[in-house]
Amino acid sequence: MSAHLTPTKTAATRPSFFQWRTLRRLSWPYFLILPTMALIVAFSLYPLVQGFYMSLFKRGVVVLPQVPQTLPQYVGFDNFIHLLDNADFRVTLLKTVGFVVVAVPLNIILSLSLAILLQPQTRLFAFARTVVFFPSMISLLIIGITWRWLFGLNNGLVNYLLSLVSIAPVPWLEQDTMAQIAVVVAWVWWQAGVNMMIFLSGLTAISPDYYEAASIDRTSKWRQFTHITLPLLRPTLAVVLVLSSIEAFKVYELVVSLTGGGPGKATVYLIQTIYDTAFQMPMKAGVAAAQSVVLFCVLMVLAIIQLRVARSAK
Amino acid sequence: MKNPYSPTRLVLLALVLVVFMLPPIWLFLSALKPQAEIFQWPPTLFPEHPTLVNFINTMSKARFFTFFKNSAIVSVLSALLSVTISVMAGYALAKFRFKGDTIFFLLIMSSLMVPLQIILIPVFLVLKDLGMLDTLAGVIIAPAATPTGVFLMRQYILNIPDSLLEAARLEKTPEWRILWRIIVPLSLPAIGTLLAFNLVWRWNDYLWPFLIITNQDQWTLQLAIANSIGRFGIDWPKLLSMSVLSVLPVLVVFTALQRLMMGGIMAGATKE
Amino acid sequence: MAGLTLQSVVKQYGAHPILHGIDLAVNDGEFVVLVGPSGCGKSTLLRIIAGLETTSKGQIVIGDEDVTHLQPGDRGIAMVFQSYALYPHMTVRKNLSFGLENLSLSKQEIDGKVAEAARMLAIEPLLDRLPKQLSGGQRQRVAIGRAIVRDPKIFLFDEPLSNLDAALRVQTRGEISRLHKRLGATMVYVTHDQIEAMTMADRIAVLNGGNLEQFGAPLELFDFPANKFVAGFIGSPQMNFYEGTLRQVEAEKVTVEVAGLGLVAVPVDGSTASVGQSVTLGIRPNHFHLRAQSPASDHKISFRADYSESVGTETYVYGKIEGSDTSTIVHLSGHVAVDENDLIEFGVTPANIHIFHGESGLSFAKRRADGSLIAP
Amino acid sequence: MAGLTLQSVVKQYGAHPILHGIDLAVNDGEFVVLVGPSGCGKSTLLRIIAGLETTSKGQIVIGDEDVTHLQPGDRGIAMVFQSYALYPHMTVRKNLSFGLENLSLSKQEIDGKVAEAARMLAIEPLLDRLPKQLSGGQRQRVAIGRAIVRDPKIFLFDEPLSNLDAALRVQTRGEISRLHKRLGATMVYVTHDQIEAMTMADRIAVLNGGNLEQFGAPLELFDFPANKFVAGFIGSPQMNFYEGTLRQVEAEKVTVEVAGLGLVAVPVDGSTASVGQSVTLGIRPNHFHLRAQSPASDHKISFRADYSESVGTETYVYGKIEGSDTSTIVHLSGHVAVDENDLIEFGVTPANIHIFHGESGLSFAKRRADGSLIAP
Amino acid sequence: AQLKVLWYIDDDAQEAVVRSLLDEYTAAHPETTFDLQITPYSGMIQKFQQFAASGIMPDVALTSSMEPIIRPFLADFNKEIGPEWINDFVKGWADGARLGDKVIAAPLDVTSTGMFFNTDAFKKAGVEIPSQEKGWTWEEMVPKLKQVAEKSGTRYPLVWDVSASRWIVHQFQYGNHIFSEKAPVKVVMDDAKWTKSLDDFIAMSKDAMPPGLWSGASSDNPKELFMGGQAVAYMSGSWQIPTLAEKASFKWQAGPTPSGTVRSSIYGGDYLVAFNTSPNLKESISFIKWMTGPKAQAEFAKKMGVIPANLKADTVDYGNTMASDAVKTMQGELNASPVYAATDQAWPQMQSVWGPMKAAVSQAVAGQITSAEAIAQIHKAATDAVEAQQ
Ligand SMILES: Nc1ncnc2c1ncn2[C@@H]1O[C@H](COP(=O)(O)OP(=O)(O)OP(=O)(O)O)[C@@H](O)[C@H]1O
Ligand SMILES: Nc1ncnc2c1ncn2[C@@H]1O[C@H](COP(=O)(O)OP(=O)(O)OP(=O)(O)O)[C@@H](O)[C@H]1O
Ligand SMILES: [Mg+2]
Ligand SMILES: [Mg+2]
Repeated sequence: MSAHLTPTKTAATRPSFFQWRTLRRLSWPYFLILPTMALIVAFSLYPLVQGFYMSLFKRGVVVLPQVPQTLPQYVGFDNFIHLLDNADFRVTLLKTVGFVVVAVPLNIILSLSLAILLQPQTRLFAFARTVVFFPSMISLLIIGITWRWLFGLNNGLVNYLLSLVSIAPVPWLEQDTMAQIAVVVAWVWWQAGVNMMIFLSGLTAISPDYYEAASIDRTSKWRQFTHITLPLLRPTLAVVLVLSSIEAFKVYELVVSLTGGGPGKATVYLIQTIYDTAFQMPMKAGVAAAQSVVLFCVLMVLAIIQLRVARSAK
Repeated sequence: MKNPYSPTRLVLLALVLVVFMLPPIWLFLSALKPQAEIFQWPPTLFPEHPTLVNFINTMSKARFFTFFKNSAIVSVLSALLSVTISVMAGYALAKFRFKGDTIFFLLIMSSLMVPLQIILIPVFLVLKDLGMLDTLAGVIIAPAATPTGVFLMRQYILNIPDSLLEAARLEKTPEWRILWRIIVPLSLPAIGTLLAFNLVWRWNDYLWPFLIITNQDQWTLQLAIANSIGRFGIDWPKLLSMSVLSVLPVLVVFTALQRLMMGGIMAGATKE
Repeated sequence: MAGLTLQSVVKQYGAHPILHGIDLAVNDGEFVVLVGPSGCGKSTLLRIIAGLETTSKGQIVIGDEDVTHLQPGDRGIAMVFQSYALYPHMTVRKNLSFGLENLSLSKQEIDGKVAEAARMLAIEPLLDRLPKQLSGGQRQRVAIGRAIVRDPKIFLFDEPLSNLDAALRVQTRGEISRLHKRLGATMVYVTHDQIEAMTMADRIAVLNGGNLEQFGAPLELFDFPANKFVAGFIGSPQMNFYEGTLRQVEAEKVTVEVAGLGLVAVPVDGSTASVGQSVTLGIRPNHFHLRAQSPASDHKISFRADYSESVGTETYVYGKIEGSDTSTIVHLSGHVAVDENDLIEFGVTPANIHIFHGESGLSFAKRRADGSLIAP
Repeated sequence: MAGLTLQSVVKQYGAHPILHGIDLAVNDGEFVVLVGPSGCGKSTLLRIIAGLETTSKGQIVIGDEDVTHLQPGDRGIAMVFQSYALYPHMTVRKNLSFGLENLSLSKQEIDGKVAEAARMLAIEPLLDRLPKQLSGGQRQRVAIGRAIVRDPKIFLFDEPLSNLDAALRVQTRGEISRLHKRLGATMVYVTHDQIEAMTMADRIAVLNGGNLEQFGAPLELFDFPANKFVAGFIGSPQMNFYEGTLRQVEAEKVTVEVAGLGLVAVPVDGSTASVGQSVTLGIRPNHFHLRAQSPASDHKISFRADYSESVGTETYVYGKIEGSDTSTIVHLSGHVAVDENDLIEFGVTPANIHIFHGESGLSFAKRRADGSLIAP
Repeated sequence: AQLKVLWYIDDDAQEAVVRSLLDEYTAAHPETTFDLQITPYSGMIQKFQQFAASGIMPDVALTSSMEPIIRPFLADFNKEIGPEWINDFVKGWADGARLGDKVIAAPLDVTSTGMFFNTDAFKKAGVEIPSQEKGWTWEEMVPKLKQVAEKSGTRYPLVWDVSASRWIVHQFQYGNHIFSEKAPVKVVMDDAKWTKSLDDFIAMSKDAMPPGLWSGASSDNPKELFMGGQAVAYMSGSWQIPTLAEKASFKWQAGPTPSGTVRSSIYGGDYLVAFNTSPNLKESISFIKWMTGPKAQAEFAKKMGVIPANLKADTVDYGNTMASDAVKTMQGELNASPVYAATDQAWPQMQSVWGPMKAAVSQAVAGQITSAEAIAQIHKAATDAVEAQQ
């Protein structure tokens, strides 16, 4: 089998523009990713880095060379240290975490239940899926205003309907906890459709064989759900968990139009605090930047946890 | 064998329909009321004196159509741009191994975690340096790169078999032709869905247009809606009718693209 | 253990009938294989037995009990799915015990049953692995194990080997057969693999378009197919068919005229036939013998070879009988060198020739070796 | 058309070597089949030839041209993928013409080439269908058509039939063979199907763990395997192996002692062997003959049957040789009734027995029918 | 040249008024045209900050507060028009336009904060509203309002715009104010007195206002409640007059606004500003001068239903006696107000106190913090603001 080998013309066979073509081939993926990277760097990462840099200064949003008192003063990590002993910020951070911790699981439970409820492939259920998805298509401003109106203590439709069955008006937006609940309700209502869709695709990806095997084994519906559906849905759950947690941490427009942060400051969450600190207080932009750094770190940690979870689920 | 119409299911279904339909319907019906009735006590669910006057007032302003047109231009072009670059980036991340690919991916995903509200001024300065202020181009281009879009496209394109690309390369197909003739048509379900998503996102977006646009000729609908909340009060008839009018096109687009949604992309989204 | 009886089981999806009234009586401890072309309703039938689908009409009796309206879990059956349907997130041990935990058994009893099944299938070292850490054959055994632990009256298998590669298939086939012997359980097994059906079955049920075509021992189906469908379906390569006309009918013999073959006299029961009637004549590829080795009583055939394939131990020759247009496959044992356009002379023993009614496709009855007549 | 030469091709992924220096010279117009166990590097080798992977070392020469550093599209190669890789969104016609449109051909030329390929493969009526509207076999033909239109110097096939069902496989196998004859093109074909390899190849290359074990004509591999690996790999069911010790060595004959078989004298070249050395003795399942039918010169063997499988035309008997612990498979033609624990007497012709060096696994050389010695 | 004019509006009618005035100016001065840019009011601060950060300013802008951040860009009218000109304007509002020895804004219109009453409801209940001269105190008024509400079947006695500047009037009326009336600016709050008044306010909100109205999250809209005939009295300001005149389906009147220890309203309104970055500064100044001149002022005030800022403006006939009377009453409230009703809000430092003030008050009403804490927060915001400006 050591057959004769044909003599080869190694040198002559390389095309003269070999280098150029190789270069072009190698640069192709970079070319593909360039537009996205350029936009993301320009409108997200570069401003973010600037924001990080701002967090080291005592300064306002705007620096005017012609006005000496607007010039930034370098303060090192003072802004961060201040955050630590700023009770207001701590409270806001805790409240935001609280919002996420309550709203996200609720959202997941609701959207998963909806996905299971609306799974059948008939026209009626398809219509219902569209209805559930519909809120996600409306701008948050309108959603907030509508819910605010529905929840009105004295003029809201909800309380009016309750009054018809002689239930005393509920102070949906006038009492701290109730308002926080109202924000959660509106947020969950708005997000449920999107997550339901993701869950639906996750559910349909689970082979019916498992359920049939389980039903032959006499497994109850509930046990099928806890022992088969949930574990097999884990990758989907991880995605939904992280995406909606990030979304929840960033809650802003909805709150502004629904409660305006009230009653008092009961529903002021992180982004609103950052925004108000930066834009409404003099010389506090550095502090606001420090707050955003904290927010970014929290979200980053979340995302990393997600990667871990998703990887271990593989 | 399983009957989807069991009584419990139907009851739950009815509940779901009420909960999810009531607020939009309330919004819609209120828009049909004359101003005095909007805040009447006790409230009426169905208008006692239904009228289209709110809509007529809103639409009779020539400006409204300008805003509508601007919104349409912005959302369509921006969505197209966004989908285009998402497909490109998603393709690169799904099917090529190159130096820095993971870093690029992480950078793109990390921008998901940067709320625009906290970087407004730096972004504004970038926009200014690029000469995008007060132009629709700015509203179209600036928000076009979406990490979600890149992520969805990447997940979807991952499922396209490598062998198709290899077959094409064996046939000496130029790379751009592979992208245009193979990747794009095969990702159509994902592209359709992403397009629908982007249309909705851009259509409903307030912050970007607000940041970029001052000139009223370039306003989008959302700016106009926000503007009906004035210094001393809300112009309710205008707000309601504009809201309803702004939701309608979204509903139409979505219904049209819904078939694509259900099948394609979501599967891609979760296949980790 | 228990037998299984299906009584005129009908299934339709909407207005579309899938099974047209299947009657089938499986004996206690019997290994029955269901075969049939794709879409004929094999899986549906199995799923009806399991209770995963409801019947539209008819009854299912297991042992003495009418289970037609029982839930799957209450029928005392176990099913091995084509995809195995092992729970991917549970260890092998958990997979085996999961079903048992639904019965009110003590932890000890469960462990005992799992250990026993694992020992029987030699999967003890795998008990703490996840399904994805197993090879195809090992998964197969776990799937069977999951069925065994439940001590079912009846095992159902839906193409359990079709995911395995050829070598593993042969091996696992043997294992299932031995398991059947050891457990003595009633088993119903769906496959579309000829060899599986022939080697494993006590009896084979041939389904076609929702009808039961024949139900009998493997060699009976091979030697005495009830009709043209079964004849064509059982045996690989397929039986060669030739259209012909009945020229002469006697009680024990009929004579058929076929293009290329001339007049062929075949020893079958001619009582249902009439002269002039069109019939189909069938010869299995392995019933062609080289003329040199065939007895003089054989019917003589001249064959024009097209090409051949040789696998060392056997040779397939493709071509046509001279004077006929029908493609013919001949299967010879050993390596035989054949070139394109070679003319080969074969002999076929008349007793090996099958005749079918042209219209109904029913077989003309043959006699068994013991002289009894086989009614189609 | 052109030959293909691989010169000490090495491939490693990272530090992990996959191919250890493959030398292979394929003649112009030859049909070469690559076989080997899963993961041995068949696909990798094919993809290296196609240019879809780079070599770590070594050269690839097509015709007279070193193509090692050329892009896939520039090598003049066509590849048929296991999955066919038909563009699912294009009609068959478009699939065929897509690659041609990259060359600067006129519309007419393209249409002509497509029409010709379609005619050759009899897929003309399918030209306007989408791949999903085709059956498996039709898709296969379109995939081949896509290769043909480009008039490549070399065709590469990566397990092209493994997705088809058995019947279609047989048919398509024949079609590819005939196509090869008609086009006279050089073809390299990867499969793990024995029968495909044996029936289609001019020469077979057996790969194992990244090494080329043997490269030769099918029957040569079958009759004169170079080593124990090839002997075991080629032929189905697998050759039976027995451990033994060399007791006597002559120039043209050696005698081996094997448990259960006693002393076996085998006519092979003993020049490289020494008495007392451990060897492996191999007998193919089909080389056992019922004693009644075997000549007196055969080596006599008593066999205890375990169980048997009969497929109508042939019978496999599983069991052990009396006095030996090694499982043995015997392949008999025709239907033979065997019961558990039956004792069967077989004879094996000494010339059909293979002997391998215990350590290296290399074959003891045999003589061909013409008397020439086969060097392993 | 074309001037870029940044404006905010409350409804479409106002936009039309502005446009017609601009057109009028262009008709008279053909070389000057306008590019009117409307911005949602809630976004004005952010817009100005963007502009300041990037240095691109419009030529002319409407503002109610002259955000500190834009002040460095504002043209000095003293330099452009001369120091006398500003004396033509309502003093309390004109003082707000001064920054040191500069005048950085031109008063456009003045608003006054005060009380509206549903006179139909009073009539129905048979309760008299005292005359403007006589007036009444909070302690006198609230029980009357409740009585009217009860007798006339009106849902609420009192509604009150949820706004810091409407709230602080109540403090003003008890002599409380934040900043010194004269430079240098100092915080002069007497926290104990402030707290006492805040307590009174909270009690009143519980007693007479719709539940939850002032806790800051209420969806209830005081204006809509009053317009819908659901409230007897409405604490708001003169800018409501045109809408009331046009749309109210009942008889109403402005004032008398109740007093505490003193009578007070608060100066409010809008300014026009020009930017020294503008290449068309001269044209911009001429336009502003015209716009705030007697003739345009009268026209603007009439159409917008506001009080002219220019003292020389002709008497405005609002075309409706109820409206004309109301404007007069509201103007009277301003005239009767103490000096700090003008100065407090005129200090630039006040701009960063409004936000914390509203939050603190609504938190106090919501019971999240005590009144004393709320006042301390306001005090701190004021002190911080003073420091930040140094
Ligand atoms: N849920 C269903 N609704 C309508 N028709 C169905 C349904 N399930 C199966 N069928 C139809 O019933 C027929 C029998 O299906 P079945 O799965 O039993 O075939 P099979 O014999 O198992 O085929 P295969 O060998 O391909 O598995 C097919 O024609 C199929 O299309
Ligand atoms: N991209 C890769 N990175 C690392 N190892 C690889 C890669 N691709 C293949 N391998 C390894 O190379 C070896 C040869 O793979 P190859 O696909 O060539 O096997 P094969 O002979 O075609 O097997 P099969 O018959 O299963 O298709 C395998 O062990 C495989 O794990
Ligand atoms: Mg089936
Ligand atoms: Mg391979």
